[in-house]
Amino acid sequence: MTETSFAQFLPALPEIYLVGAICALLMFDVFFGLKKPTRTASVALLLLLGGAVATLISADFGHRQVLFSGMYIADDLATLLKLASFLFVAIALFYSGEFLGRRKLQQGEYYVLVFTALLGVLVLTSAGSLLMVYIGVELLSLSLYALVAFDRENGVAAEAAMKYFVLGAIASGIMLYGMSLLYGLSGTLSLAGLATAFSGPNSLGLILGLAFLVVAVAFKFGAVPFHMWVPDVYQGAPTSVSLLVASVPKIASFAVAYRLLAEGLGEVSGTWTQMLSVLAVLSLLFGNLIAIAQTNLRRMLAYSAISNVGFILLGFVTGTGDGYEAALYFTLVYVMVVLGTFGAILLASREGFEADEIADYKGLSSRDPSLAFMVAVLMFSTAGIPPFVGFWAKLRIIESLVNVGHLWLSIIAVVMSVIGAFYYLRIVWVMYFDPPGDLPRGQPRLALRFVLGLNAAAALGLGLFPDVLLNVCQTVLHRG
Amino acid sequence: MNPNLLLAIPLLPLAAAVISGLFGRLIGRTASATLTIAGVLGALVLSLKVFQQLAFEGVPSYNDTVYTWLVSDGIRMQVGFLVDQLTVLMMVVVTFVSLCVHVYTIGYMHDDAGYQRFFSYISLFTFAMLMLVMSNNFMQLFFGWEAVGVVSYLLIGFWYTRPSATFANMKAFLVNRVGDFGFVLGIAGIVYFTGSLDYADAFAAAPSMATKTLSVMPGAAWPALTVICICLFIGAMGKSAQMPLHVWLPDSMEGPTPISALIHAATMVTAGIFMVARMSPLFELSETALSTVLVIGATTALFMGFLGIVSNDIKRVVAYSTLSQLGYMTVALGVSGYSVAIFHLMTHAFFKALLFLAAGAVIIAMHHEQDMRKMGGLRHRMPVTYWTSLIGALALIGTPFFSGFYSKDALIEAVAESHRVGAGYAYFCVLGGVFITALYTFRMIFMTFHGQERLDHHAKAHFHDVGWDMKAPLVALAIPSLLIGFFTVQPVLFGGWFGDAIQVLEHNDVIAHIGHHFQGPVAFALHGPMGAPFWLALGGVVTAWLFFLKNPSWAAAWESRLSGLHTVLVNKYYFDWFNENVLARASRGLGSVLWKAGDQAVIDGTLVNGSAKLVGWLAGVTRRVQTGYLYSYALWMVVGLAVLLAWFLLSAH
Amino acid sequence: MITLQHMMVISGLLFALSVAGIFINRRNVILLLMCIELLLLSANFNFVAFSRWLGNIDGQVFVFFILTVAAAESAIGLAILVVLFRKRRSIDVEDLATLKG
Amino acid sequence: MLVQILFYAFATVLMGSALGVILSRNPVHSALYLVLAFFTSAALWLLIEAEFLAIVLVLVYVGAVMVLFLFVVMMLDINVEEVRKGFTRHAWLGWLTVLALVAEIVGVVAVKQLGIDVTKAAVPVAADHSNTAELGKVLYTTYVYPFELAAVVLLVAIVAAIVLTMRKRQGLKLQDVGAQVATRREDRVRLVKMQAERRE
Amino acid sequence: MTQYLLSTLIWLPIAGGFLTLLLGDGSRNLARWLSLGIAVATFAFSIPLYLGFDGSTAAFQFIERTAWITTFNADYSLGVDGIALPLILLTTFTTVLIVAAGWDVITERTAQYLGAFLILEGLMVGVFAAMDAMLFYFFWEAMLIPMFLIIGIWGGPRRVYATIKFFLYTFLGSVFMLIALIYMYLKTGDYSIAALQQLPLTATEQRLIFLAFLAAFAVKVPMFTITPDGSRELSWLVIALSLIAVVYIGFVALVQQDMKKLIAYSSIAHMGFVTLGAFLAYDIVANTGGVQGAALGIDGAMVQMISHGLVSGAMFLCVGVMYDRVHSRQISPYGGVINTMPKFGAFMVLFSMANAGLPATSGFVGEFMVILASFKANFWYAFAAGTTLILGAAYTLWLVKRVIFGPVGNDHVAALTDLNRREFAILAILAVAVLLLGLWPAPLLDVMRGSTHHLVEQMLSTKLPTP
Repeated sequence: MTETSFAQFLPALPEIYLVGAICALLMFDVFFGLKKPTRTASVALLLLLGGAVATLISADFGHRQVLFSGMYIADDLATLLKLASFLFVAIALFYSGEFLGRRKLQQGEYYVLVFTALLGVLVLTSAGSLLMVYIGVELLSLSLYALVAFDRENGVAAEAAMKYFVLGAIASGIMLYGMSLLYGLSGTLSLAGLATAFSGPNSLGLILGLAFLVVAVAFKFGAVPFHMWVPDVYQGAPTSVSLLVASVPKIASFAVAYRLLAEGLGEVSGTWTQMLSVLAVLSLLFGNLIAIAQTNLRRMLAYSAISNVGFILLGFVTGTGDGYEAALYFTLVYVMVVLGTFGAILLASREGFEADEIADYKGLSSRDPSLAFMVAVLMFSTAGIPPFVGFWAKLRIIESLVNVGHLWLSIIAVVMSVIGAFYYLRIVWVMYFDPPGDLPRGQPRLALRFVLGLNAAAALGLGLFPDVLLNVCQTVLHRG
Repeated sequence: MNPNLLLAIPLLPLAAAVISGLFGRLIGRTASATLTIAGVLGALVLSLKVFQQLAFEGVPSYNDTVYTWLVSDGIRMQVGFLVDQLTVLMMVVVTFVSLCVHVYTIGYMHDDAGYQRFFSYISLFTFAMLMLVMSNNFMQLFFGWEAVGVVSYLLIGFWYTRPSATFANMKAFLVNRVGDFGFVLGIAGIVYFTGSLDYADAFAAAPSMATKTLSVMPGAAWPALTVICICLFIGAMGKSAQMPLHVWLPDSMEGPTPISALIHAATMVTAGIFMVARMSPLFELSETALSTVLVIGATTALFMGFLGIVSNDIKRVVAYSTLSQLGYMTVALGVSGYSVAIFHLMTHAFFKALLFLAAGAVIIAMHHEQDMRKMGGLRHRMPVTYWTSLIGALALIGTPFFSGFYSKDALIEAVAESHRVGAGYAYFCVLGGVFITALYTFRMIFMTFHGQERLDHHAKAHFHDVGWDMKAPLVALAIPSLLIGFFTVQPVLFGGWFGDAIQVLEHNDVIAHIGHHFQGPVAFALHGPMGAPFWLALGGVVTAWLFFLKNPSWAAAWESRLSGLHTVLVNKYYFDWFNENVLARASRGLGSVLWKAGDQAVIDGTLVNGSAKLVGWLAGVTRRVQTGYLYSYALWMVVGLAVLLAWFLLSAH
Repeated sequence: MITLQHMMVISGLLFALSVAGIFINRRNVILLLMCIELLLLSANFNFVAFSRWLGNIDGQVFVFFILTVAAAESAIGLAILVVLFRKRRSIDVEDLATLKG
Repeated sequence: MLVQILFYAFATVLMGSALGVILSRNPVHSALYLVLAFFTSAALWLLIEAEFLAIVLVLVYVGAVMVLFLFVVMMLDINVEEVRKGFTRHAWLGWLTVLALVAEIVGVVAVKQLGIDVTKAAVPVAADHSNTAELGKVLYTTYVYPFELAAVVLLVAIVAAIVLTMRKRQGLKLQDVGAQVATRREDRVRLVKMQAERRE
Repeated sequence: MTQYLLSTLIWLPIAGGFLTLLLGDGSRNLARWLSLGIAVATFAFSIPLYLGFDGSTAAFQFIERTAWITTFNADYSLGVDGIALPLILLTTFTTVLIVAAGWDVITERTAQYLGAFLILEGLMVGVFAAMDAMLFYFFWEAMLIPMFLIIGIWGGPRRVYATIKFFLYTFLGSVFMLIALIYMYLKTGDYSIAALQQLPLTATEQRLIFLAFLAAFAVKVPMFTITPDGSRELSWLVIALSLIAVVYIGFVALVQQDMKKLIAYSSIAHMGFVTLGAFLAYDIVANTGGVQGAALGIDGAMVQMISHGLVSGAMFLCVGVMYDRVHSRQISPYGGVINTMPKFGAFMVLFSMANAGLPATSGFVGEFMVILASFKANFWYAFAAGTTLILGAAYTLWLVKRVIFGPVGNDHVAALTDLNRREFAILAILAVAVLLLGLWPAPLLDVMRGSTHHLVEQMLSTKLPTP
């Protein structure tokens, strides 16, 4: 046994910090939070910002470090994803504060579970072994199951949680089965080991294992036909939880896909890219189609998420660094925009008015012009219309597809995104073209409005100057 | 020749028109009238000056650009003047008749609220017509061509509250547009072969074009020049109201009478004749085109005359007469008798304007009554009008020594001389036309001015003769109607006046042929009674006297006896019926069908809405896959897994 | 001699039976939770078998973790089930379908 | 030979009990079948010399998890009669899928193209080899990081289970430990100063 | 100043538009004056563009270039040639009129309306000025947003339906163009249009890219010179579509009962001339192997496009003037409008004549040139195109007859008031523009000459690898 010093674990600081933060938050809640839950909320936000700082402190830009016998990888990608996760979770919690207070959900445990979910995300971003992937996924999923069911007075939420749980557990089982096969074939759990284990033509066992793993990854993303949980959870969970489920886990899914498929199984990408292409096309097709028929905004956003996942998967389908970069860019952009969208729902909602039916947005432009404007910006961005950032995200994916000769996939993608534009437009249409009726007027909530404004402004700013984020993604994945 | 002077000729009326049009209300009625008359008078004086220069001072003809409109692809589109003998003749005629009409208008439109507007329009028209005749290129020709069309549109619809007027002006414009359609194709053809819009280039290239072909249809190569000339002539048919594009002219009588005189008798309708004469270097090289011109002209000349016999509207009778006379001119063009066509155009301009203005005077005197059956015996009440009308009528029917005699007789002789395909038919038509012309003309004179007064109480009570402001133009026009033929037949027709302006191939030159027998105007007139036309005309007059003055009951009897024929004539050979009920209705029907079937059903319904509906339907169906039941969710997952496995395991081999 | 084949067939059958249990049952949610345990068991079988046949302890460690996590998972699953039952008075799978479409 | 007989015996019972789990109409029976399945699995693992996990399986699963299951089943007071009713309408599709899945997994194993040799016996172990010790060694060295995280997973389970199921019932008398600990003497005991009484 | 002239023309109205949006309807008059000021200022800034332009060369002028997206090698590069310049001028000019036309007509959400139009103006200038394909597409797609809102909020009946249709089908069309652009980018590594024009492409590639561009109905006809061989080969398709647009739409317009629809259809027919003229050029080049007549078609198309902007705009405004008073766009409630609105009637007749392609109005110039050019390609092209003389006159004049002329139709018409000063001014400006372009088109043609010439040469070139 060599001497161990704390400095040796510095690259793992974000996780270590977060575990400490979880304990601290639990304690703080017990001693100071029970009477005034808003305090816990504020402390949680501070802790998240501290986490971002910790990530920056621990980061060693441009270098890849491996810890804990290869189980932990610290590289630029991990740093970026961790920073983004801290930031996005902080924004998500900020958006949900008022909502949670109103629904009497602002308990310390809520924040603890959010933190453990975040810990799962962090673990995944740095996962260097199949085991870490599994534990990360479970940390994240278990926390989310509990969060979805968190509002005990809400039977629909419990139903959503139950479905999520059962399906998630099946997916876990499938994933484990696949992992066991890979382990059996390679004799190693480490992703780095896997990367060197396979060569030559794929054995049937490998195909078997890959298929199981791809299904598991697809489930985490919510790709068709493993998407069934997505709409139910988005619709059933408390809005603040839907916000959470819709946003940061996408980063985790990207991390899983990248670490597991791109890094670990990059040598056999020929097989899993084909599998993913099928799932991507199905996701684009069904996601966009079914979204059209929705009347519930959250459910619509769920199907929209499914279709967007199709785009992310298309990035992976290329099997090239260029495509992964595109997928990373798309994921970050998508999460940012979707945060804003749910934030807008939270801003529009109030006591007895959930604002999650599309009809609740009728005439919003006259009831609350600034909110309507922000929602319109976010919708156009998601639809992929310039000058908003969503356009570049889609463009980047299509470019990477065309680059490897997948012309048909790119055509399917763009045609489906045109169909998809319809339901985003419908939101704008409802807000701008329909009369407001006697729906309530907007409430000030200036802080929330301000942050939401920043969120929308980011969608525009990054659209006008896409180079900023594009370069970050490029640097992180060491291309060019 | 001074280009500025030439430029002033069209611009004076234009300036007057613009001022009285835009600021008419500001400067008042008198000022507007004075201004426009001054403008036209100026144009007339300057035209006469140019005439003098050309005719007596031996100044060479002018052909140059004054303004480059645009240059594209090496093609210059410009405003330029070609002033030669042909042009200057037209300029003088146009400005003179226009001046008479302007003066006449003072009285005629005295009570009308649109007084200034009217002056503006007719001045504008003068400008457009001058641009047309003075042009040295097709662009400007087309510009003038369309401009006279649009002013005519405005003038026919001058009384815009009358539904009949607004219908007539639309009809006039559309029918003219049909002609323009051919015309523009012809111009495009010229540009195709010469790469230029200038007359000079086109004429220079004519012999080479005559040898080229256009593959209009696969396998069929048509002589290029014939196609071009026929296209151009279609334009002329529209403007000069040749069958079957004549339908607009009778209806255009909805406009105020001065306009009928100016536009629909003396100037605009002659644009087609002028154009073909101007294009003589092209037409000369295409026998087919000329034969087409000949046949269409002959048909118009005869059959439009018939219609004059059954019409009871004084203006319409004159209008049909115009149609018929335009047919004569076209016939002349068709036999390569361009100069005689122009000559007839000139004489006709005077006496037809006279007849129209006289008719207008009668109408005003009768308080806007145009039905001849309610007139009669007016010669005592308005003697000046009667006598001038009589001069016009005699000129029209070709009474020796009257202007019409010289042009018409020369024309008929030219037809007789021609050996072109269709010339025989044409000769028959023009001879028949002489009788018919005399018949309807004197029917009109007799019904209007002779016999018993058939005025009702109201008309009688309010009847008043027109003032000298209207009589003076009548007199002014009567003089040339009487004399111009006598004095000009020699120089214009046989004296080589036109020089290079009109080019005729030697073997086609029928005029030169007649010219050999020409021994001066007196001899020519005295020779008149020797020929068939004189007796036919006389017969026409006598018949008219018998049927419409002496025994009006005969007319009624014949009318019932030939009721079938009469019905056809009254319905104007059913051209209008055909146009309105077949062409227009078919177009609208086609439009409806295309709109409903094409736009609404196929494009909107099937392609646009259909695809949207399909997507909506698919969305509705596919969402049912999400049943809400946990076991089906799980099943789908496992099915997905199993299918994926099966696919890849099987394809691994 | 017990071969790897033997163990893998067992795990494969267990896997299939457990997923079958999930979607042929339309009544009882708790049964689904039990099937999930079976599903995990099948994966465990694979890990243990591979670990032994490869002579590599990692697979058994993995199983150890699976067992831990699975325990936690059942706890949460049952907790959700309790919440659901309190709200709905039923754990019928068929009653669990207000969210759909 | 004995090993083989034992293997087939346990394997048969395992399959039977698995079938019992999914087909049994009474959840309590299902749970008990599941217990049996775990027991036989443990036995099979013992046969291939994975002793520690076999024990853990029994201890953790049978001892803890399955008891939890039984608790919940009984606590929820499910109407067993109602639960009895059969399968889903599209069960045939389910069975078909399962058959396909079996064919695929077992097929790959059967055609021996898994990618590794499946016909060999397990790696033999030395007589003094301790499966438990071996596991213990790596668990606290190589696997310390996941081990710590596993603790967090359990924390999540605790927090989640408590927050989801704990209800404050009306009228329930609860011990407030915090309040108890924070109690000072002054709160409980009131020292009363009294005038001493004279005893006569 | 001239260095950033194009950027000013793009961003000034966009910034102004956002400012107007921010003002909101609270201070409606301020918003009006502000937007008018911005529009006038933008127009004023576009004048030096014209004055400083050298029409004799095909080179792009007023070039600005900054690196924009290094990942895509896309630049923020702007410049105008003789084809973009007139379109930019048209845009800045008409925006002033549009702002003025909406002055007291748009009473609901005035600020949003004006803001949307200003933003649209900036984006359109961007579309015309972009020299980088990605930048072009960026502006091109972004235009959809203000257009969507404008149609959806202030459009006619069934506007929502219309605007969604409009948006989705335009979007669908343009994404194919996007893929084509990406495809070519990946071969050149550069999004600059000039670079794309140098790219060698096989016949199949050219065909597909041509069709992709076609789907977008790219306003930038010069973009088609990227695929000269494919364009020559497939130009018949566009020509056929254009001629169908001219003839078919002519008939359809004839039976419209809604004035706005009628004008919209006539507008399609006129745009048919634009595409006809532009693609004739390819046909001529392909058939004759020479350039004689090709430039004529392109020039004609350009003039027609400008004229169409003015004339159709004026016609729509005229309908708007009547709509504001009677609140109907149907033809039937009108009749004899000229009795009560003589000034308006005069304008309407003038614009109708321009719409029917009367000489001396702008409507004539382009039509005439295109017909002349089409004869070069094929007699029947000219024949079909020429029918517009009849059909165009028929539907336009029939409209005028039913709406403007005749006796006073009903009480509504009797109660009409003539143009107010603002309306008069707008229509008068348009009338002057229409007449000016009709009588003096040379300046426009002079500006374009160099670029047209260059364009035709591009059409002549081939990109096929020599066998």
